[in-house]
Amino acid sequence: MLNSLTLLMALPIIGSIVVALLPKTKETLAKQVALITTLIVAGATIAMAVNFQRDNVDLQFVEKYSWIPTFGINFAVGIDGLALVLILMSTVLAPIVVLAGWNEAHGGRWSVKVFYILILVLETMMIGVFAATDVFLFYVIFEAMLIPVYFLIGGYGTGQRSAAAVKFLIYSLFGGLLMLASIIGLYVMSGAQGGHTFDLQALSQLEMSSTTQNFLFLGFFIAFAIKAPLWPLHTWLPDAADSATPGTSVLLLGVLDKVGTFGMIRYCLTLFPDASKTFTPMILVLSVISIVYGAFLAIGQRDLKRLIAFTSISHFGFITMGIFAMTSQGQSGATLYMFNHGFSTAALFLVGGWMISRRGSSTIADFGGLQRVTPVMAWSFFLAGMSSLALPGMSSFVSEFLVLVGTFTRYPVHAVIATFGIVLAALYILIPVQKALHGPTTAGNENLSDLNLREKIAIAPVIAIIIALGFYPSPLLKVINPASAHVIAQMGFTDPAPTNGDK
Amino acid sequence: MVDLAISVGTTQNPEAILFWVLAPLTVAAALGMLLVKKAVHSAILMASVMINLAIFYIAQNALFLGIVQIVVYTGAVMMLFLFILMLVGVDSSDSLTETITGLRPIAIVASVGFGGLLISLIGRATLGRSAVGLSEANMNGNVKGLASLLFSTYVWPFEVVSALLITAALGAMVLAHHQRIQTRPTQREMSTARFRGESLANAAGLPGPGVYARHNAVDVPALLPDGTPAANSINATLKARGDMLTSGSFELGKVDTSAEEEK
Amino acid sequence: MEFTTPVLNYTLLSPILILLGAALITVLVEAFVSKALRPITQLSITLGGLVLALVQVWRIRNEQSMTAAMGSVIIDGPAVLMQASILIISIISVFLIADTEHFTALAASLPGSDEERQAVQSGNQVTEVYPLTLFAVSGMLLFPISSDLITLFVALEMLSLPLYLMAGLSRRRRLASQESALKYFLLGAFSSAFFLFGAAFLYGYSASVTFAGIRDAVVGSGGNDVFLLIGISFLSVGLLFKVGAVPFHAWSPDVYQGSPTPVTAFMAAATKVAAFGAMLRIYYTSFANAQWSWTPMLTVIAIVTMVFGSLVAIAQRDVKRMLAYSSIAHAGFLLTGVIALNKAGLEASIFYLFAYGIATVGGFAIVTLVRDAAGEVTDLNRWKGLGKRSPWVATAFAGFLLSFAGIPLTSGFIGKFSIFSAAYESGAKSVVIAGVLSSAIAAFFYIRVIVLMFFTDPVEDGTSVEIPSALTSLSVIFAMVVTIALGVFPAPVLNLISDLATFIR
Amino acid sequence: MDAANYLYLSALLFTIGAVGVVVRRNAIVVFMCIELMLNAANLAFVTFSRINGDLNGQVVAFFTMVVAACEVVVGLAIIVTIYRSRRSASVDDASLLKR
Amino acid sequence: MTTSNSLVYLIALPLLGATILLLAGRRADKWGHILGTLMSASSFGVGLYQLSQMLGRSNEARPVTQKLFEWISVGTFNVDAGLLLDQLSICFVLLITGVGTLIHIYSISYMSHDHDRRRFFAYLNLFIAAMLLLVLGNSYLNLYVGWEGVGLASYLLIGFWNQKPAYATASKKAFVMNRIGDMGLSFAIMIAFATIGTVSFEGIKEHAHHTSTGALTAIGIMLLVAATGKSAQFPLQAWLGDAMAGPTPVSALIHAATMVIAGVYLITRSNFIFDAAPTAQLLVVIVGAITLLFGALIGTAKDDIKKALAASTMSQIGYMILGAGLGPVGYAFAIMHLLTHGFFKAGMFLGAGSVMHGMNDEVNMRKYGALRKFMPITFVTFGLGYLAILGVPPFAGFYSKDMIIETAFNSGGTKGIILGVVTLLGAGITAFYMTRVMILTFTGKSRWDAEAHPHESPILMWLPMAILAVGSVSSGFLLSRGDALVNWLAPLFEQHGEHEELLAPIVVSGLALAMVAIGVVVAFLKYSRQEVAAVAPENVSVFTKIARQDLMQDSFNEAVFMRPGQLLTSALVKTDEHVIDGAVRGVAQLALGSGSVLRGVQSGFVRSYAALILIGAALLIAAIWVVI
Repeated sequence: MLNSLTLLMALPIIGSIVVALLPKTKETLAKQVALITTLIVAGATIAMAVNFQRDNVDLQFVEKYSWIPTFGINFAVGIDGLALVLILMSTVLAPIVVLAGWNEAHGGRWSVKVFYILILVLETMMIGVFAATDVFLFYVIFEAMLIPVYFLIGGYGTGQRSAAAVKFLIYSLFGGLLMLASIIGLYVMSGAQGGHTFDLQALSQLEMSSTTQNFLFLGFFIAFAIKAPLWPLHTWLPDAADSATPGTSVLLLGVLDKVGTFGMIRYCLTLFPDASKTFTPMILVLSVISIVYGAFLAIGQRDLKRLIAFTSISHFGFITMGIFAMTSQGQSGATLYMFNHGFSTAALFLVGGWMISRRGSSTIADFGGLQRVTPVMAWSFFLAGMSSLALPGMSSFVSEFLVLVGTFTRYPVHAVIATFGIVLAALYILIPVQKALHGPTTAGNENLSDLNLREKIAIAPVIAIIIALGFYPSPLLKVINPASAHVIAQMGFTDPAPTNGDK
Repeated sequence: MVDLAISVGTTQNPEAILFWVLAPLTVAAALGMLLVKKAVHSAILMASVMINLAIFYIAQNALFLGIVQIVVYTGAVMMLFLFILMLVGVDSSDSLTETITGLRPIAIVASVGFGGLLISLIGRATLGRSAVGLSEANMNGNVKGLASLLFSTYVWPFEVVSALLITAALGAMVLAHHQRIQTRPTQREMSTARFRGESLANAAGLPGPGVYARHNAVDVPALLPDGTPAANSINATLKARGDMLTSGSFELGKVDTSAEEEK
Repeated sequence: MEFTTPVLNYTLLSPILILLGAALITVLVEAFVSKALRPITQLSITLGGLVLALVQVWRIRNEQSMTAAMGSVIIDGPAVLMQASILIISIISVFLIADTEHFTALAASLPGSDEERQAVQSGNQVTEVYPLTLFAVSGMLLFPISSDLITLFVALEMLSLPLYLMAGLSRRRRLASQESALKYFLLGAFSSAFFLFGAAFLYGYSASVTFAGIRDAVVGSGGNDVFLLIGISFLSVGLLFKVGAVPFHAWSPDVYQGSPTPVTAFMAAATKVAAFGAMLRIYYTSFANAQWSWTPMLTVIAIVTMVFGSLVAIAQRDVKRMLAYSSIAHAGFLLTGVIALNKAGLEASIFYLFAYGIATVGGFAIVTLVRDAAGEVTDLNRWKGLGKRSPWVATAFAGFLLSFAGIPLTSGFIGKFSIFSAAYESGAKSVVIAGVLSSAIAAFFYIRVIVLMFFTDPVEDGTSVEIPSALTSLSVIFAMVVTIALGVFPAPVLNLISDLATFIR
Repeated sequence: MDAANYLYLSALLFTIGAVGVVVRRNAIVVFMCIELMLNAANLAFVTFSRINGDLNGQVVAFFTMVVAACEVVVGLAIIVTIYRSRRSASVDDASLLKR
Repeated sequence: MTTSNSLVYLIALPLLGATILLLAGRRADKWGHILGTLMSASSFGVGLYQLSQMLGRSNEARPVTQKLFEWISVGTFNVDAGLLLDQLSICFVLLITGVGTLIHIYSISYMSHDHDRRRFFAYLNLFIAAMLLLVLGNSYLNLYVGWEGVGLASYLLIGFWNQKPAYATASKKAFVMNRIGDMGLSFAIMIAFATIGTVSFEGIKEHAHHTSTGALTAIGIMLLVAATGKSAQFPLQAWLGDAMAGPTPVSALIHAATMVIAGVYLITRSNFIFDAAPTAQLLVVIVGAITLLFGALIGTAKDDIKKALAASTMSQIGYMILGAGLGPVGYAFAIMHLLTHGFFKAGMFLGAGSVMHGMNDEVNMRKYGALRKFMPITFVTFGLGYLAILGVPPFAGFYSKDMIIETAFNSGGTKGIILGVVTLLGAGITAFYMTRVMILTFTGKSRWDAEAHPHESPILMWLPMAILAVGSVSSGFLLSRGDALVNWLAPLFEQHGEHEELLAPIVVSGLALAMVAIGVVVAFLKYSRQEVAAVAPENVSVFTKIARQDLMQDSFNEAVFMRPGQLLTSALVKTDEHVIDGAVRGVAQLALGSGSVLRGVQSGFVRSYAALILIGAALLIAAIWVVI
């Protein structure tokens, strides 16, 4: 049985080397190799998930190799429930993205081969970034991930792709550099308190003055808030999503941005519990603003891709709010939300991408009456939309509701305002649904073809997962709960007891 | 200030007089360097500053340096400067109006600030030890003292300086030496070139100094005292070949002087 | 005063002596070997000398902690590391210098004259660059190991003079090249006057010209510190000029742009190592106890330097100028290593210098490859679409740029990380913050170039990429390998540095 | 007689030299001003040598002269070269490279 | 409490039907409608079986539960996917599946010409499943799933013909307004969890008595908000009229008989909360009272037969809500009216559908007239429903509505009088507009368009109408005989003390009948004696105009919510582009700009470089000067 995270990380790299060795003309073969590799990785991850001990809050599958001993840096990996769920999401999404975007690489700046090399390299980093337990290793991957994405957007995107890629990169680098400053601070402090180390566990034991803690926290948090993205650091996302190919967008919003929220839990909360408490009010306000603001902006978009991007901003607001609500429901809900958002955004982007590539336009107004012309595609989009607006029975409902409930028990006002987001969600989904799928079939849409078998195969598991987890999220929650409870307990919080209205 | 005050025994008063006479002169010469238009005047003023400095060195028990200053600096280096000035054009004069906007006020403020602050700082310095004077160090003579330092303690930099000198020589050569690109033509080749060339105008070379003539060519007849060409002054072969020029254009009064005026 | 017979300890000086010997041989070659044979002879001797010197440096690495040449130089761990770095950088720079396309055929000829044309046609070469390089390298080797002001000054001039000359030897745009030589020379001489004036005051303050003597005076001086501070300030002007720190940086963009690109590579990389080596030594040993006085000064200069360099680089349109400003910014980052004043800072600085130097040579090597009929093309607008036309060259350049930007998995990142953490450790948090922010600004223009190369369509204007000569390829590949290797597995080098990097005082 | 006076003089000459570099346009004059600065430094060395009572300062001054001589050679060679190319020895004319 | 394993089939069968029909696609076109109907019918069968089981048990043992699986469990938030079938829910189950099955049958014929009939049946099955989940869920969160599920089904069905933009808009409007209500339900659940620590009916009921009134009031009000959304009550009523865009069977099933009464179910189900929260209860009553008048008034002005019926539905549900708001004494009557209303209103909607079927889908009553002769069965079944809604004895409405009016009068004090008057007034207006519908549709002269060829509907359509008509006639009598329903439901509600009777039942009935008579007469005078214009006259009173526009509800929403919302949206879009992204770009521009400015330092003149060095040195000296 394959139970090594390092091996898991190595698999896509091996795949990418194979792809690299193929001749340029064998495009289909490159695609097939990429698909098979990602499928193997997904299978291996599922196998690991099966072997994961759910009730054990310690890190599992721990591996540690000395990397740069001078600085006390190790190649250290290990996962808890939180990381497992996110790795699972990433590796399951990867083959779907490859299959769904079978022809995405054509029309790019470079050959098809390069596209798949980038995707596979990115997959390795996606696993690594969630698995890293060494802060330095995390940072390295966190930053290095930008490069393949940058080339994926800039090389294979559409429209203002290079500008969007640059914006994305600069934004992220800026955040990353602030985080670097904080990491340096941690490193130096660890040196003063018993030897340089980047071990997450050891760093979380550091004694820090509250001022120091606040500053270091901000370094991390801003980086993650850019990544997540939290209002008002979000403006790179719509541009990036607008320009990227659908598959890239899925990986970008579905996986990469999760690094931000994942980082908030894994790094901000663990390393700086006191500072996290200090900044919680501010962060919650920003989250609520993100939720409402993202929703309003989504409503106001004319472009399908931008719309989806703004819905994600709203959703990330929920996730952040859940994380900082400091209740087990909020925490578990947020983690589950990360997973679910991955799939619902994937569904939206992939189907949206197919619609756009068929129609040749991403302006919502250019579509019309697709339900009559391409029923399967329309249904897929509709279901994806329903998932996005957190319809009960869809997976995102469970997570969104958990976040709201969890937040409400401690911060009722925030939760109440955030709940208004669900009305706005109905609007931002139903408006494009109406414009694109309903109404008479408008000119230019009459001859669109419906999803082909490949596309159906790609989208089916996504929708299946969305619905299945909507009704039966327990398997995931059982993995997430111990990890969330652990975080909450580490922070010194307990869930608020029922007040009985203080009677 | 107090700490810096040193007594150098009997020479105190003469040195003071020397200083107060020469220092203003030095400063004036230095300022003059800045203010005179002609570069060559600057150079002269520079030389005078250097000589003054040499005197100060000697006054401060640095006899060897004083001599070297005059021999090497004033003698060699300044001569090099003058030499280059000659090369570049001894007449060349600088306009002292400033052309770079804003530079002059900046320069004045910066330099006044710089100099003023520096001098006032020196004034505020204390050394924490009394000045020693060189009488002990120069016990065996200034030159000997220097030599023993130079050839023992500082022998390594002294050796290395030789590399510097080679560099300088090499550099001057790289930039100034016109290497011969083609092999030097032999006498035979030069001669062939003279006569087989397109024109024979220069075949005989230019007329010697003091000769009133613009051509000294074998194909131009000589002029008789009355100004008429002497036909038999031309080689008969040339005449036969038809290479002879008519001498009419060389007669007096018809000389084209435009080339002369151009100079 | 009794005359003591000097003991020079030639083993420790051998790297420099080998180079000086090689230099003398090359000078003789100039005189006695036929023109046709000169280039290859000179190249062999130069490379041979450099490699031999490198071997010698390696051999004396464990004979460290010794002074040599009557105390004029100190050979300790950092000295060995700096010398090795300089030699490695020099070797790959010489690979570039070997490409005759960059140097004027006849320096004495007037630009555009018949003489020049003839010289070009006859295949004449200024092979004098080899001895000049060797002299410069020996000066650079001497600079960071000097332990008294005299040797330091001599070394400073020894490394500068050949560079002044080499700056003016460009084959194309000779007027600009000569101008850069003039500027470099005038400003260099100007700054060395400051250096010397500072040295005078240090001598006045400490009654000694040795670093040890100055250090003793700093530790236990009776008077006030006026002379010390004047000395430190003016000496710093000279040193900061060499490293290109604001406001003493102004020469570097012009000189980098005007010089023949191999020379630019050589001086950008090697001079920085040498100058910072000397700076580190003098600040870490002599001035360490007067830290209070110079830390604020250097902090301000470091911050201004990084921010200025990064900001102005954004506005550049010429790749060499951009790299020049980037090197100014890097000087700022490197200054944080001086400010750190701890062992970590020293180690980090050495690592950074080496990593940066190698990447710089690599970067300029790429610049030499992008040409049109009139020579190198340095206008960034004409680099558009390079990634399309020559993906490997563009990728390599992107790699060097990413290293400059400090992206993880490149040597630049490890360097930045280690140098900032050292500075943070010493409490210089403001520098770290400024460093991080200006890194973000800097990232902007590195990325812009990458965008230009990869995401912009090529303009058909005859710009092409020269098929690199074997030597140029070698230096690019070497630089790339080192840049990546130091980014991914820096441990061996870091360990070596950590073992060796302690100044003896 | 106060040795400090020499230092004042030295500082003054150094400043004048520095100003000369900034205000004069003829490259040779500029270079002479730099020489003036070096001489000022030498004066300081000699003075300090006297104050400190050892000859090291004088040795430095001696080295300075040698080095300055080398520098003059190189410098003047460069100036001559540029003069030949441009027929001008003004440093302001050499401003192709900027911004 | 009894457990059972078979409850899930109630939901699973129609859900299975929906899934099969949706996934099978066109392949199922041939038999899809049959499968759908069968699934609904078998669910009805399961319901009947459950009823028979329930009847066989004692009061206490009648509620049946089934835990399916652990749904969400985080910390103390534990929600099982669990079902609860008790005396209350069985009423709904039978109504939903029963009426639902009839409407399936009706639709087989009604939709026979529609290309997408299979899809229609899939939606219907989906709706049945969701609605059953709504009434069977054993916790508010389970209910919420059904609650939104019916919203989705309603959205799909209203927009079944969404190729018409107006219909698509109507469906969207319904969904969004429902979501506003759903938000209330979310709040209620959150408050319940925060204060009581559980969201199951059982748990909350257990803890309700030691929970503060404030908390319960808050929960109650939020539940009311939810109810107003789903049941089209004031102020979230505006969607119902537009929802008539859906095929008529949909209107009958969802927007008359079942979904819209979910609000009544919710309030009744939450009796333990409302009983302990008088303020919330009062609000319920007020909402009900306002809506019943509101709906009735709108009904008087509508010329679209379905919209008139929809307004009537709104009004009737107002009665139910009002009844439910009256506390324990009113719950049973509310449920009774709900059931009877389910019969007669569904019947009338189907009748309307039948009329439209015969009239080329014409909905304007002004273009009907004299249809009695052409559609006798429809006329009879519709007429019976008409009599039932009017509350003419002994038809169903008489029993249920009069009980509510009576209870209203008897609720005590001024409140009682006001409510009584309102309900009476409502009854009168109801009589007026229903009579108007009857007259315009079935009597008088024909005002058809030329191409209309009215004919009676096929048996598959009229049979369900007939069955419902039977229900309209008899259900009231059956349910109230010996207080059958009241006693059946009694174990679920807190028992209440006797109220003083303000008016005797017979007086109330008399008053009600009088009001009805007045309404009928007025309508008769107005529409039967005069010629009815085929085109709605424009020179009508302001009041009529307002009523035609649904009492300005859309204008109000537009002015207060939509316009400002749109303005806010576009303002935010601009803000994002110019202010937030502008700031980001500004920073980039600043860097670029300062770079260009600082470039100026590099003037190219060596002297200025030297000056720079000199300045730098001067600054250093100055710094020393300051330090020393």
